[in-house]
Amino acid sequence: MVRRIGIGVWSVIFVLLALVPVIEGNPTFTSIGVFTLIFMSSASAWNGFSGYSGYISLGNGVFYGTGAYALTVIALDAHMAPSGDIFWLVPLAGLIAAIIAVPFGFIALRVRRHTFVVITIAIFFVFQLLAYNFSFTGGSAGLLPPTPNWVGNTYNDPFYYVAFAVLVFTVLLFWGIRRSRFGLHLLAIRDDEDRARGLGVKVLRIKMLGFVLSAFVTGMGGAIFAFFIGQVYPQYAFDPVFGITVALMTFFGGIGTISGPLLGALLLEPIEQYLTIQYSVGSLYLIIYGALFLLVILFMPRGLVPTIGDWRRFVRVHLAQRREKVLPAKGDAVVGDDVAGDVPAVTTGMQ
Amino acid sequence: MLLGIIDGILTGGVYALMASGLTLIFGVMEVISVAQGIFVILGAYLSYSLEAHFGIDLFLGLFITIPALFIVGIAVEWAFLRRLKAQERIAMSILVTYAVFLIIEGVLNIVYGTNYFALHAWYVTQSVELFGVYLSYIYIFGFLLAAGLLAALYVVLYRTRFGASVRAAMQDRTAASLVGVDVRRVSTITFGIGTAVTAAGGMIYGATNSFNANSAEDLISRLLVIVVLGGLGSIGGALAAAVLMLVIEDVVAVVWSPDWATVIFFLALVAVLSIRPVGLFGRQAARAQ
Amino acid sequence: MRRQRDGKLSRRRYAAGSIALAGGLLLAALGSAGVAGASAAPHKQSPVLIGVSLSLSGDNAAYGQAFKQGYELWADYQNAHGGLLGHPIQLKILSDASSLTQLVTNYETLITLDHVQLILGPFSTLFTVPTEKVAHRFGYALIDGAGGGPEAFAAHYRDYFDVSVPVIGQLLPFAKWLATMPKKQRPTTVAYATSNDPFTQPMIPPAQKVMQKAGIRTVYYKVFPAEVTDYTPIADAVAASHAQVVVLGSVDASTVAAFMQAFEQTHYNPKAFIATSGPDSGSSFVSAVGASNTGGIMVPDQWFPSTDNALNHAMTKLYLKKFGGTLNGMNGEIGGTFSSGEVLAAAVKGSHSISNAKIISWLHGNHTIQTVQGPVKFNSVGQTFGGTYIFQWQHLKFVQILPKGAPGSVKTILYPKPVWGQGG
Amino acid sequence: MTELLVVDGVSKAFGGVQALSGCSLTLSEGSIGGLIGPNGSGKTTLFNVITGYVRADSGQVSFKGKQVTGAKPDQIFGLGLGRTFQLTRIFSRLTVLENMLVATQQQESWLRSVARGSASAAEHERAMELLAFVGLTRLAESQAGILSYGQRKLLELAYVLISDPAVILLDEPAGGINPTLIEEIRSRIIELNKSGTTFLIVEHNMEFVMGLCDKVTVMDMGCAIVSGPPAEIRADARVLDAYLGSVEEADDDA
Repeated sequence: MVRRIGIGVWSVIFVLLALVPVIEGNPTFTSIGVFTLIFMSSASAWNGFSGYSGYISLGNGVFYGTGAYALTVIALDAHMAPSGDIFWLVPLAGLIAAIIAVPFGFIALRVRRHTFVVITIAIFFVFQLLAYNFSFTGGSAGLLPPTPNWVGNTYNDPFYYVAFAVLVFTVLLFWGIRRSRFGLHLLAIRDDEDRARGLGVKVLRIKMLGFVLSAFVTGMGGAIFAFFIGQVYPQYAFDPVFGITVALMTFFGGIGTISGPLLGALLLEPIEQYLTIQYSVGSLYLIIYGALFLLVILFMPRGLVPTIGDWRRFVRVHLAQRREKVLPAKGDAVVGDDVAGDVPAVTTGMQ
Repeated sequence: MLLGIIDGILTGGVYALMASGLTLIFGVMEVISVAQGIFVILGAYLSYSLEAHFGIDLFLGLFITIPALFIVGIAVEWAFLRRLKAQERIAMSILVTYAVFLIIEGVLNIVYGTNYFALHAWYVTQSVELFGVYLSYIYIFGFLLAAGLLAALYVVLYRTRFGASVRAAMQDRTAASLVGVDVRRVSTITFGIGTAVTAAGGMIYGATNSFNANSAEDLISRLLVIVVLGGLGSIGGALAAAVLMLVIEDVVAVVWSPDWATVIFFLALVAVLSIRPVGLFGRQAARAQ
Repeated sequence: MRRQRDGKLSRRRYAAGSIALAGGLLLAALGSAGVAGASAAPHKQSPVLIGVSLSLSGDNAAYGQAFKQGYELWADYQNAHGGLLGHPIQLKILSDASSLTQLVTNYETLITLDHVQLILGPFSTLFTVPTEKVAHRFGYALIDGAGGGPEAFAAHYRDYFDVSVPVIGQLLPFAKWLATMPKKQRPTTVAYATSNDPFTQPMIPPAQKVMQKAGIRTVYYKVFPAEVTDYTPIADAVAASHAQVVVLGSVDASTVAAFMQAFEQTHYNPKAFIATSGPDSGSSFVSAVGASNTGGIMVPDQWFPSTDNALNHAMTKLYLKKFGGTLNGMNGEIGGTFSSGEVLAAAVKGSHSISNAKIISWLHGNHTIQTVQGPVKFNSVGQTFGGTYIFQWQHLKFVQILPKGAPGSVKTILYPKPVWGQGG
Repeated sequence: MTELLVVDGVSKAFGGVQALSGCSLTLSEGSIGGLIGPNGSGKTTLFNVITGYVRADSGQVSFKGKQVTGAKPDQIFGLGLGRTFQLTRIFSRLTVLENMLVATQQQESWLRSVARGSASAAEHERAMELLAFVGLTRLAESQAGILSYGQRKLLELAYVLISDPAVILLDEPAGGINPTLIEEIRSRIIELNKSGTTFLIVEHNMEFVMGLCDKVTVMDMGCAIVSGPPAEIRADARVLDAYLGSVEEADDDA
């Protein structure tokens, strides 16, 4: 029931998103739109690995940057004409990012999850430094991908629709994963990795596959970004803030849920751009953005989507209670009465 | 070469001090405070203000800035961190402290502007010759200060009742609370101490580098790396890792190329972690059973 | 201040388009608190809106703020002198917070929502190329004061103009000065340390070539990454080379300060010390290195606060009135930004139009434009080739020293450089 | 009856503490074995060694005649040796039903797990059957985190059962739960044993062990000191000395 409403709401949102360039073709909106769509898929991809498995990665910028450089280097080396054909490189760039994820994951995924957070940051900086130091990346001068000669008012539209297509692919991919046994295993790893291993789950391979799929999608996002901006530099393609941004968006919307990262990115990217435009003078926007986060974390610690779910449930229970005051609301939760009924609290704390 | 090693050890001591706060906080609270970098910068700015407006010596000023940051730390812990649930604690703590980081960065930008600042005093620019190399007083004083504070921290941890509670909480929060340790209070004070040490670190950092609020971003990534290399929760590890990191970087920078120094260090980190995932001095993860 | 002409409409459309429902109320409540805008005096004529995106926070904030001063200064100056064809200038400055995504959105917002008639260039240099592309798509002339890297001209856009000279030759006056010294005085060794930066590194090789020819041996040459934990070992290695000349490829005052401090600590005092960027950032530099250490430090640039021309005198006078402080506290970027404005004003005046197409074609008309940085004339890709000068801090004054005998150059050059702590 | 599980001279030290020193043990097919001993005698460590969670310093473990010394937990589980934990380990944010399905992938390649749903109809049916068996059907769609301690023990038993293990190692199945539920668990064990499952049970509840097990092994100081039928064990002087004398103390700690 709830699920069906969710799908309905999202169908409407996606149809609206698809129509944005038609309804409001202003380049400002479509440009914010392109970034928003890229972040929606990147946040979903982040959630698809980190949210499902509990391994918080702050190094997804590696894949974004790899995708950005892959598209640019290939387009330049193949002397591609500045046209829409370059969009065909987007999946290829994603693939290269996915390949990069294998050695990355091989090192990072064998450590405990606390350490994983930090090692992803460390590996991220290795990549950024390599981009500075290698010659095929153009070093610190960066590279300029071919720029199509399209007119200003509709220039953004092709980028918008490619980013939209990637988003649709991403949503279907991670929606499918959530329903697959693979997704179940990722979630089991999040709750108790050792136990999952003990039950025959191929833990390392499952994590690796999640990581690689996440990298694939993120790499495609980076490729679109590079082509759209028309330039790749080490410090903007391998942007340390990228990793934390997708994580924040996911937490904001609700980690581990399908809708959470989508909603988080859909709200936060435009809000951030809007705040920057409005309050950038004097860094006020930093303060507002930070405060907004604290509010959400304190009052909706699980993110928007689960909190909305909680409210719905709360309202439903209240309505039910008012209708029939006979049953106590708790009835469903506690079944077998049990002397040590409150022990679980302790065990959760231990894990 | 020798110079690289000495420089590395001296600056490493200061980084160790800043990182020890981070690792202590992690050990006790399972919280990763990405605000540590901005606290360092905040400490540096406070030292600057005291020096510039009241003429208070940088080292004397620590008697004001250390308590000030202790209070800031306690406030942050009390207002935000203690409200986090056990589940997703690490991830949520990163978010909360990142938000704190943004807010403080914004405030500092407004108060001090975006120009680079540096702290000045006679010992910042004068130096002494030892073994044929010049060593600046600030590096020596800074190292001594860091060593002194680390020693004090050690005494507190291993020779006091409070320290025993802290260590108990680091071993196992639940078990500690079962044997009567007030884990909440210990956490608050630990976060205060972990933040307070950044006042000293920030003063030295500000005297040896010029800085603005944005410098915090570079700082935090390095501190995190030190803490992981040393082993999360291990103060000795933080010390060893900080010195190792700075020595490797400095030596590679001198004998080969500064451009690759950081890469070499990060590769060393990756190598260490693939062999020893818990870091140099990290405890093996205690299993639930 | 945002409520001009179509401000209301654009805001509503904005809100609709960005689906920022959750933040909407909060934003609206705070909305009136802080808004960017210009300080144009009331005028009967309708104002000309000029849009700029600057990095007012984040990595590039120190320079973004200087750019803002420069543009505001120019707007005031121009408004006091009749505005543009009688219309007052109204600046619309948005911040990109040092983010490329924001930069693109900002210029699109300025052009398509705020309908600014003209635009001016962003900081930093790395932001020029994406801006060029947006400007090109909408046929806007982009006049910029901080480009100069080869990438900026790679696209061969006819609508891009850089008022500053390309970076590549900027150290040459310095190299030539050393090379032509009498043999007795001429230094024999030089150390180069440069940041891995697209606008700094290219300056080094041409200068090195000239010095090598004159028998000045390279005893140290290292490239260091943009983000360094600790400059001390590099600085110490430079000191250990005992080079008589140090060429530092720095990107900001902070880097220069770190090197200077390490030099001072090791009692190493080169005869000449030049840094590509940093010493020209006025008070920011002085506060970072300490006043008594500034003496003798050199930097290549096109403009400095005491540049001797009438336009500059007028500008600096206005600067002191508007922002206070001292002339030596002026950031070196202000000259470039002010010049961009002057070029724009000249083009508007010359083409009798605020139409971008006419402005662009006028700027390609081989006209020479006088600016605070000196005369400017553009080639087909918008490059200009004026003089580059070397400046030096002398007794807390920032003066032009090279090329010798060039207009504005003072006679005295502090060489060898004063001892640390005694060059105030 | 053949020996299904043979532990031969296993030793394990943690730092300076010798948790196991040359411990040996056998378990016959179709039997219910009991493992008792004072706290710290190495029972749980022995379980961890057998199931691959801890690597032994020396000694050997064989299962169904195959060497499994040093094998990983998933491999051992794949061979048909399941276990539960003293403090239960369930997946608290998955639903009860999803918990059941985690262990259902034994026969397929891991890559296939991407392309298929979380359970086939048959697996789903089997999972529901087992939930019914342990009396948790009503909670199938609830988050496992809300279960009580006793219910968690039942759930853990149930999801181990889904892969039809030949042997199940139970770590204190009766610890910390109420008498009714203990009775429930005992009857499930007996029922499963009748249909061919072998058990090895660590338990402090003497009554539970003596009433249920065919053979009881007593451990002390990391060593199996004696094993035999319950009646024999009760009478053994060494056992009284090593264990029964300290029963009260041990119970207090548990």
